[in-house]
Amino acid sequence: MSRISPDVVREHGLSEEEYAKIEALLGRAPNMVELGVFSVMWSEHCSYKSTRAHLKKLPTKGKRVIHGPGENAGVVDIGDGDCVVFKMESHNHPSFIEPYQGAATGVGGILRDVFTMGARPIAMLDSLRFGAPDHPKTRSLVSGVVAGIGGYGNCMGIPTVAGETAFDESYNGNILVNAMCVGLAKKDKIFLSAAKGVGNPIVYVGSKTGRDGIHGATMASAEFNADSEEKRPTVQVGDPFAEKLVLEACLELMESDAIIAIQDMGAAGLTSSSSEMADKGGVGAEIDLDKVPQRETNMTAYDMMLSESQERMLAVLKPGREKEAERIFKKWGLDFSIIGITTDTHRLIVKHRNEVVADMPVGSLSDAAPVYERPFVKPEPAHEMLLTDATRAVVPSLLKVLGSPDMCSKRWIWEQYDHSVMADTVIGPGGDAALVRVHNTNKGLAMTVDANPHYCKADPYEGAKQAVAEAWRNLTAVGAHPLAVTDNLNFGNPEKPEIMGQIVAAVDGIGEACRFLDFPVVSGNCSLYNETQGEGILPTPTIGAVGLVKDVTKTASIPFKRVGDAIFLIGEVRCQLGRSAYLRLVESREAGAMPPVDLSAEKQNGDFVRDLIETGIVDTCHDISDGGVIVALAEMAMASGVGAHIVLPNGMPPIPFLFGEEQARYLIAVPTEKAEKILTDAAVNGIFAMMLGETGGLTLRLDELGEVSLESLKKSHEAWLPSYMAGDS
Amino acid sequence: MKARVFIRLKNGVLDPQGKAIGKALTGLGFAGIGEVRQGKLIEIELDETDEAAAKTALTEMCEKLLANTVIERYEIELAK
Amino acid sequence: MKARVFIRLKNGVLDPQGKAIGKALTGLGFAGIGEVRQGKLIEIELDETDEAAAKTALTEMCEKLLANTVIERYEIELAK
Amino acid sequence: MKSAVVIFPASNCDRDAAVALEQMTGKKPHLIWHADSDIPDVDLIVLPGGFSYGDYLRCGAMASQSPVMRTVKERAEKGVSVLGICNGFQILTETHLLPGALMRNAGLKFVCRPVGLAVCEAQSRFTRRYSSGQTVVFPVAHGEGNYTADDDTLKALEAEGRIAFRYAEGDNPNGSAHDIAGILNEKRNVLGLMPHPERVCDALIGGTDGRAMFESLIEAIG
Ligand SMILES: Nc1ncnc2c1ncn2[C@@H]1O[C@H](COP(=O)(O)OP(=O)(O)O)[C@@H](O)[C@H]1O
Ligand SMILES: [Mg+2]
Repeated sequence: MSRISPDVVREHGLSEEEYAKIEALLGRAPNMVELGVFSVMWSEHCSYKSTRAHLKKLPTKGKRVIHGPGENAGVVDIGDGDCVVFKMESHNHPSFIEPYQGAATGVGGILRDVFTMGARPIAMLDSLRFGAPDHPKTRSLVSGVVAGIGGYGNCMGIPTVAGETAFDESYNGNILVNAMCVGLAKKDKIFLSAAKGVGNPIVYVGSKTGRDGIHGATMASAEFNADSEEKRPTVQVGDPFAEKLVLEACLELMESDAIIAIQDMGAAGLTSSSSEMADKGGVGAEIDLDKVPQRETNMTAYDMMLSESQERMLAVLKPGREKEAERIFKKWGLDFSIIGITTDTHRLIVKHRNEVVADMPVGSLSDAAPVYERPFVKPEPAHEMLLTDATRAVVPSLLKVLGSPDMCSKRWIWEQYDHSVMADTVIGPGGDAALVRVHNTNKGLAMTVDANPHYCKADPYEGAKQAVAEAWRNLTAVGAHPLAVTDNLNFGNPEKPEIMGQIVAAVDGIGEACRFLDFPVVSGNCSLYNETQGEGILPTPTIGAVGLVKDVTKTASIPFKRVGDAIFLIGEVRCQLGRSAYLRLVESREAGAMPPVDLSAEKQNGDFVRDLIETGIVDTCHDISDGGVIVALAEMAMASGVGAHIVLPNGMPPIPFLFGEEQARYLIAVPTEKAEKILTDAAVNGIFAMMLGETGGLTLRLDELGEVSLESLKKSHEAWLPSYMAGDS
Repeated sequence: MKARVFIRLKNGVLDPQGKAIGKALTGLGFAGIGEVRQGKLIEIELDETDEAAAKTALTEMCEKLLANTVIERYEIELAK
Repeated sequence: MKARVFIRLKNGVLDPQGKAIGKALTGLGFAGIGEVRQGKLIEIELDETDEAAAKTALTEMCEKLLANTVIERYEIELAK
Repeated sequence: MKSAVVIFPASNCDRDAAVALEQMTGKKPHLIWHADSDIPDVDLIVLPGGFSYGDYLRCGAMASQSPVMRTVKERAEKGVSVLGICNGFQILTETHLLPGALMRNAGLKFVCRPVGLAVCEAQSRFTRRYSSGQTVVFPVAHGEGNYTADDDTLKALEAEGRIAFRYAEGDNPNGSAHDIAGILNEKRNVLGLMPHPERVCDALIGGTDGRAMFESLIEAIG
């Protein structure tokens, strides 16, 4: 066997100290297979070595939480014996290298995380960040990523119901593709990954193993440099057809009680699934690689242990149930093979061609993985409140903001996603949160993904808090009770103290907001080293969240429903423009403090609005986020084809009033006879409410500040993306 | 001049379409079907009359647009 | 034996994909691009060793599954 | 009316179709696995939407060869009603129960959105509860719905009143010839259409314009 040189260790992304630790754990030098296994299991992607210490600070418990982080996905009780199962995951690096397949396999991976738990996936969401529109790669990345997400999700028959899409040059060489999956399971039918018990068969199901994506996990943990395009590792290709069969077969087998533990083969495939299952179950595992269904000839043990071939699952069955399981997988035309057994040795023993090719204590791969308290510097946020009395004309500024790459309609994207399959989508893309009915019931699940990296750049702590608050607000705006959160922490190189400082601040910010709002984090993912040639991306902690609607007939949505409704602003006006979309897109500057996040105002205003929706008083609601009051109003008008007439309160400076992005705010519209009640209820509850005007006409009319037709609003809102993608701009 | 460009998945890259076609053929009762791979055939009419120049242009087209060289390889054939 | 099956759209059937490729090539600055058509290339490994028998089998595969003869025509090539 | 929904590997609107059928007829449809060649005695067979066999090779091509389709063909020839929605329509053309073919959308992209449809033929068991010329809204969700046929076929479809639905003017999402969204066979007992009537049987999730199709069938068949 070839000796392991320091070069080989380095190529595996392991430091000298880490290598020494491996030798100590094994009591000898590792062989190549073992080195490969350690390198993926100890990669940032699998071990969370830079973030583990900080992630511990997040609140993960709550009345309704059944399983928090640590399982394949979070599980939250929604009553009546049902639970919602969800998680978000990134596929940033693979999507940059091969956008279609990278994004598609990202969707495939997160779907498996959810159905592994016994849940039927019911919705997908996607959070996308691309480079500057004029960067030569951007257009083809957008087109490939969107086609890939649609290609996989559409084939699976799972509606993609919401998402977000933005552009910034910091993502030029490092796009972000985060996908979230939401599933439904029965509370008494949740499947976990702990392989408890000795002597139980370990079975491999799904597609065959090839040499796909070997070292994908280590790649996801390494910075890109100019020649990574040359050293392209074999890209994984997704097969959604196979995945659909795996999904149906797994759910069919899960109807029985044959499964002890089950886990998908994601990053570091067979290695991580077998060792994690054994470790969690407190047992050992013995695996015979000759039994692994193989797609290619002459695969080595190293290849098989590190392959990231898609659409594969590993399960531990109760002894004697193999035939029953095999029958189901064969019916669906899938490979099924008993490849090993659980043991009492607490070791992962791998055999190939009658030889032991790896023998490691299972704990050494996970618990003993290194944890780093990386040095960090605390970010210094800007504190200056920007109260600029911008005096630009309102209408041209509004058209500019609405027509910008970040704020324009993303219809071109979501029309490529089947968002109505499964026939339960009550609110699809275009809403504040999507709303999906719980099949065969009157309940609904609201869901959203949110991040504002421009805020986070100004202030990672407040910015991350804001993302949680906005997600909470988006759920509330459709009348949902926010349940829990999943997060995806996308950052640069954690070995740089400034970046580590962003990570620490963001985790603290998320923690504070989630604690205050009783909005526990039940799953998540970290994607670090998002850097190209030393330049990191904007800090992008992305929040995915789910809420519960008790009665899907009592919700609110963005479009105005009637002519003559009174429009109210709920929440305070501070007229500050710091870090606003207006400043960035109209005045081309990013300055000042981001709008502060007052969590108690957030909660108070949100509870007030939700109550109005639940009692059926309000059916039209939009939260106010980037772009401020005027953009929210324009979106409500465009969505309905009903205009509005707005009168600014006396003395308000127009631009800061209309474009300021103060948090904790909503716009609602109600028939005039209910207007009085809104004002008195608000006063009683100590909530700031202001009547802005009324719905009607085919324009947005602001008296002396100008008037603009819905048609021109729509034109500028809808035009940019299709014309950009057609290559016209 | 007329050119044919064949685009195939690189060896070792999973070809779900080919796999499914192979299974279907076997299912239809055809015996002895081994591996099946599906690729693309792109036929291009060119004004260019010089073979060498055409080949250079076609290679560039493949690299830039027609093939995704991360997972695909291409082959160019000029019609005589 | 190895066989290549080419599947092309019949003449007269509109090929939006080919058109889009042609447009994109011209957009990339390639001059003198005429008509572009996209078809499929299916490569099949067969146990069969007799050429005539292979051809018969392949023709049947095309008629039954590989080509939709309403819009497509096929061509079979056996590797020597 | 007794009905059946066929499930191919990677069908994904089978449940949607079954839910709509049960809601409209009060009876659960039979669910038929593609590998079974036996279908119980039913009045309506639905081929649902989805991506049978991953839509690999050509949409509907592999499904058209499955054992169950032989039976569907026999039943169709005997006059049993067959409704193919989206992927089901593609399977029906691949099986030659309906003429023509469905090609890649002219825009080369998958498209999911509500589209306006004109009911062109209200004289069929699938459409009698609509009125001729009425405009309805169904969602489409497909990548290959671009209907193509030779001129003679198109002429025959027009002349024989077999174009059941056309995309409303200016709303053709895929480039279909003659704006065709759905067609009938000669005997008018087989309908294939790209838009999804089963997704518009419930006001809460997008409208109720699809209900009349099921009501038509119930009225015609009993
Ligand atoms: N990539 C995408 N996929 C699906 N839906 C998207 C995508 N990008 C944007 N959307 C939809 O467009 C709408 C506007 O997005 P956004 O401005 O981010 O909403 P909000 O400000 O309420 O968070 C939302 O309904 C969102 O779901
Ligand atoms: Mg919102």
